[in-house]
Amino acid sequence: MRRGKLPYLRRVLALDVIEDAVGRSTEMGRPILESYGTVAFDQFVIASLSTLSYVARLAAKVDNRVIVPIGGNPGSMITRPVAVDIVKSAYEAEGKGELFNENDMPFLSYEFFSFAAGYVGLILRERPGAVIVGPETADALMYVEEANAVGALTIATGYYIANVAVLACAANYVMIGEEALAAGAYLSKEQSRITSLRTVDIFKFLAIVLVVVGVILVQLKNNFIIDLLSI
Amino acid sequence: MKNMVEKEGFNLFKAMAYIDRKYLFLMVFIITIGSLLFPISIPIQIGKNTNLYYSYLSKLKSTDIVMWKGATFRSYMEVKSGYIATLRVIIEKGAKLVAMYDEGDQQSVFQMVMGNPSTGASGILTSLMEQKNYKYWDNYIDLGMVLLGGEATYVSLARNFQGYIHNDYAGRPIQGSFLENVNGAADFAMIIDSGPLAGIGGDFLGRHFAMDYKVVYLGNMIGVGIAPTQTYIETGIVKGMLESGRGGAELEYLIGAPGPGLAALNVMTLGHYYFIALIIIGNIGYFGWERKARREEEIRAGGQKK
Amino acid sequence: MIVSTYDFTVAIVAIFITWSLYTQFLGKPTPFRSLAENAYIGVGMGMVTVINIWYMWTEGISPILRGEYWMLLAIILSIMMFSRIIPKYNYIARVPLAIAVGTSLGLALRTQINSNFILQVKAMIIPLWVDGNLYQTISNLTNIIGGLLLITFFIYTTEQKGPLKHSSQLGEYVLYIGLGTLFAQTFMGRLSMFTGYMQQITDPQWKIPYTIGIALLVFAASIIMDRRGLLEKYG
Amino acid sequence: MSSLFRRKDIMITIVAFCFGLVIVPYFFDIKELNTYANNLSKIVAVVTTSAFVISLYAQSRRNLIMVRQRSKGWPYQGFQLIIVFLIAAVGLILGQASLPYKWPIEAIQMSGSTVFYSIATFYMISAGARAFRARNTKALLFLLSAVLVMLAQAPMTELYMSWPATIRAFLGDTFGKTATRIFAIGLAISGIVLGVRTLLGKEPATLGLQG
Repeated sequence: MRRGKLPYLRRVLALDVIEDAVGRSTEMGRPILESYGTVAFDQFVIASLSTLSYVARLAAKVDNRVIVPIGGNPGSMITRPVAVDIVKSAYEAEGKGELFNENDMPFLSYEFFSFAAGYVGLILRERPGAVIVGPETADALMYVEEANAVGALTIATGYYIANVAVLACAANYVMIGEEALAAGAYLSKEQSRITSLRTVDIFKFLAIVLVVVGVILVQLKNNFIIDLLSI
Repeated sequence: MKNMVEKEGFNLFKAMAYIDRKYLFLMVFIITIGSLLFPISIPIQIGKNTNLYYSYLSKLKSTDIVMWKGATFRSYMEVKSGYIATLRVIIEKGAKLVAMYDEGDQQSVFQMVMGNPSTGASGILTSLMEQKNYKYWDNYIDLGMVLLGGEATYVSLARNFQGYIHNDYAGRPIQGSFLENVNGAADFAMIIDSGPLAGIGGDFLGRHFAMDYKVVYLGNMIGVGIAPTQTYIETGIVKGMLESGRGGAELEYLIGAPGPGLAALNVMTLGHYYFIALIIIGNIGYFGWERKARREEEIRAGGQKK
Repeated sequence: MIVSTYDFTVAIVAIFITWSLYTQFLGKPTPFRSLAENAYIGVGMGMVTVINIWYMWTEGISPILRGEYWMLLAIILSIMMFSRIIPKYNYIARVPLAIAVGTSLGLALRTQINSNFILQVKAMIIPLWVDGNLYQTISNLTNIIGGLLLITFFIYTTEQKGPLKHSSQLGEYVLYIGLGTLFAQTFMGRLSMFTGYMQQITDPQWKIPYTIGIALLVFAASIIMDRRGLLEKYG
Repeated sequence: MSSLFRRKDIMITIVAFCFGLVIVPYFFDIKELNTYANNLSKIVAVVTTSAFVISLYAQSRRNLIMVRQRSKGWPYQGFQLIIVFLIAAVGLILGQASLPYKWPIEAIQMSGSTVFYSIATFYMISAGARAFRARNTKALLFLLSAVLVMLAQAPMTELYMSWPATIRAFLGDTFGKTATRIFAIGLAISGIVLGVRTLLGKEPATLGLQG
């Protein structure tokens, strides 16, 4: 079991949507714009970097550009070299190393507001055909709306639940929380990351069992599960 | 798609489906400023969470120490009715107050309401404070920006207050004040947190104060924080909350002290109705025209349907 | 009412910054917006600098002056952190990073499991039937069933077929009804903030003519510059 | 020396040691250990704060380069740079309670950040008018619950009908809360799993061991 059989992992719809978006923007002759979040490595940034790698490979296949605005938080300083490396090797893996241009991954600012302003500026100037917004906070809505104004398809990552609600309305497709993680793990094909997703799911099954048994016991005036969880 | 729109003549449904956003935005300004200039007062129903919040707040005694986590100016703009009304209750009860901040403008906001003890500038509640003889140092202390440094700071504060806090914001040592006997989280009667997002890392107070030491934790929440806080109320970490500007208006109504919240009620009404109207217009446009147009476009594109 | 010079100048500059930033809605960068934006960023960064230096002084250096010499470690680690500036030596920053990661993990892990898993599961274990309270009964039933269905929607490592497929479909509906509620709450919050700010710049009464006047000036100037094609040059 | 820093096992040991030092006092009451854990928390708080120096340096450098190359909008960048250091000097020399320091914050920083966030109100309205369409079942449910709750949130509604308030309370108490809770459970556990993976050395990126 250590090596060999990977646990099952559902291919999420987001990947098809991303593939479509890349294809459509290439048809329109426009670049793709994708961001992967602002903070230092957390589970979302790691997953978004896998998605970025996938998008870069798809784009390299059809000779398209990927523009990656970076910044927004001092943590982005840690993530930037990794991101540049990922996009570069994606282009090289498709044999299109010469298409990679580091100027397409501009470092806008550490300051959140000027990062947001720079991001919007990029959207207006480059007029991408697809904008894939990473785990951003309140600014995500702004990018999605401006992207829509230039006629781009929008795919956004819902980072916290109120954000998901707003993006579910505004964006063409929203990856709801863990969907982004599942997409990232699916693309990375790393056993350990799929296993961690599996671990999370085991906790969820555990929650289901606890709730079902607990509710039945509560109905029978038995507080065993509640007491168990109160330790 | 846009080209196709231009080719046809005027179509009411089409106009309803695509309204230029500049006009939408202009209307927002007109509605807001217009109704602020001509306010009308209407009664308001008190929600469950506001009642819970007030039930804890009204039990404060003059010996209780309340920890006040400040709001940034942008959060304050959203929850100022609750911010002011809560401080009003605390002053009236004579409870002790300790203000702490984690962002740069939170102190200015606090002083906007409570006055500036260094310069003597007055704030919104100065007259009430004079009336109740509520004074800096005797009744409330401003510790300044002591909440920087993330989760580690909150843990230090909760477990070893005296080892962490030595003086107030202006450098005056806390010896001899009511903070002298505070050793950790357990010595606080209540925490009031204004405008944060419980659940996205902002829940340090909940986890290290309320959960570990059972301090009563109340939230004066911004809109984005309402639902996460609701789950924390259910689990007993948070005891009550004010739901954004509306919750603040309810508290103002409950304590009989009209303020910015009640003055904004007609903007809230018109703003919501305006948005609902836009959604309905958009859907009429969608079913009257946009859906057909999309279908035609799909058929033209080769009948592919996702 | 007498207004102090301080309050008056603060109000006027704030109103100018406000309308300059709102010229974003014209869809083009205007010189007003660029000026206000850079002033805002500059002040914000200056403020963060002051706060952080002050914090490092009071929490890092004054303890050493008081005789708590173990805080020297904090200073050394901070200096190691600065090595990130020089690419050649940025590996030195790994040590403070490792210490920070390990410590924050230790601080967060125990309480995270408790507040976001155990207590949340416990809160879902509620009676299905509350005698004499129909509202509570319906609400409890919705919470338990809705919660269970929604969990199945978020399961990714089990193939979605048979009952799981249907439950995850229903779970998605639960999610979207919930999202609608959250959307409305968020809108209320944003609208309250905007209203609160509009109150701030129109209250007290003496601010109203300045608010409206400066708005007209800024927007008129931006539109005239746009007509003359000056925005490209100065925006 | 540098090879020591590059070794993953050493870094993981440091992480695990700090982790243990902080978490053990929760379960066993050892006074000395508790003191060490508290001191470590304070050190980490200072170290975390010190990271701002890096961003200040990098941002200033970037602005300076833009000014030197006279790239588009360079006067604004120069203006920004001057303001940063001016405010910092004023704040550090005159103190945070001084009026010359508080003035720019109250006039510029506070209004600027509020306007930036309030722009989201406008975008929410334009997104709602443009994209809130009952395209399919889930979009219809989404739209209906949003409209009903917004109807109830408008204070005027209560004067004429009482049912929207009940629906709003019900939706907030059931669907809204459940969605938030399940979402939070998933995120918390995946965060914890990432933490455990870091402890086991399976996530070198979080420790800056890549790049």
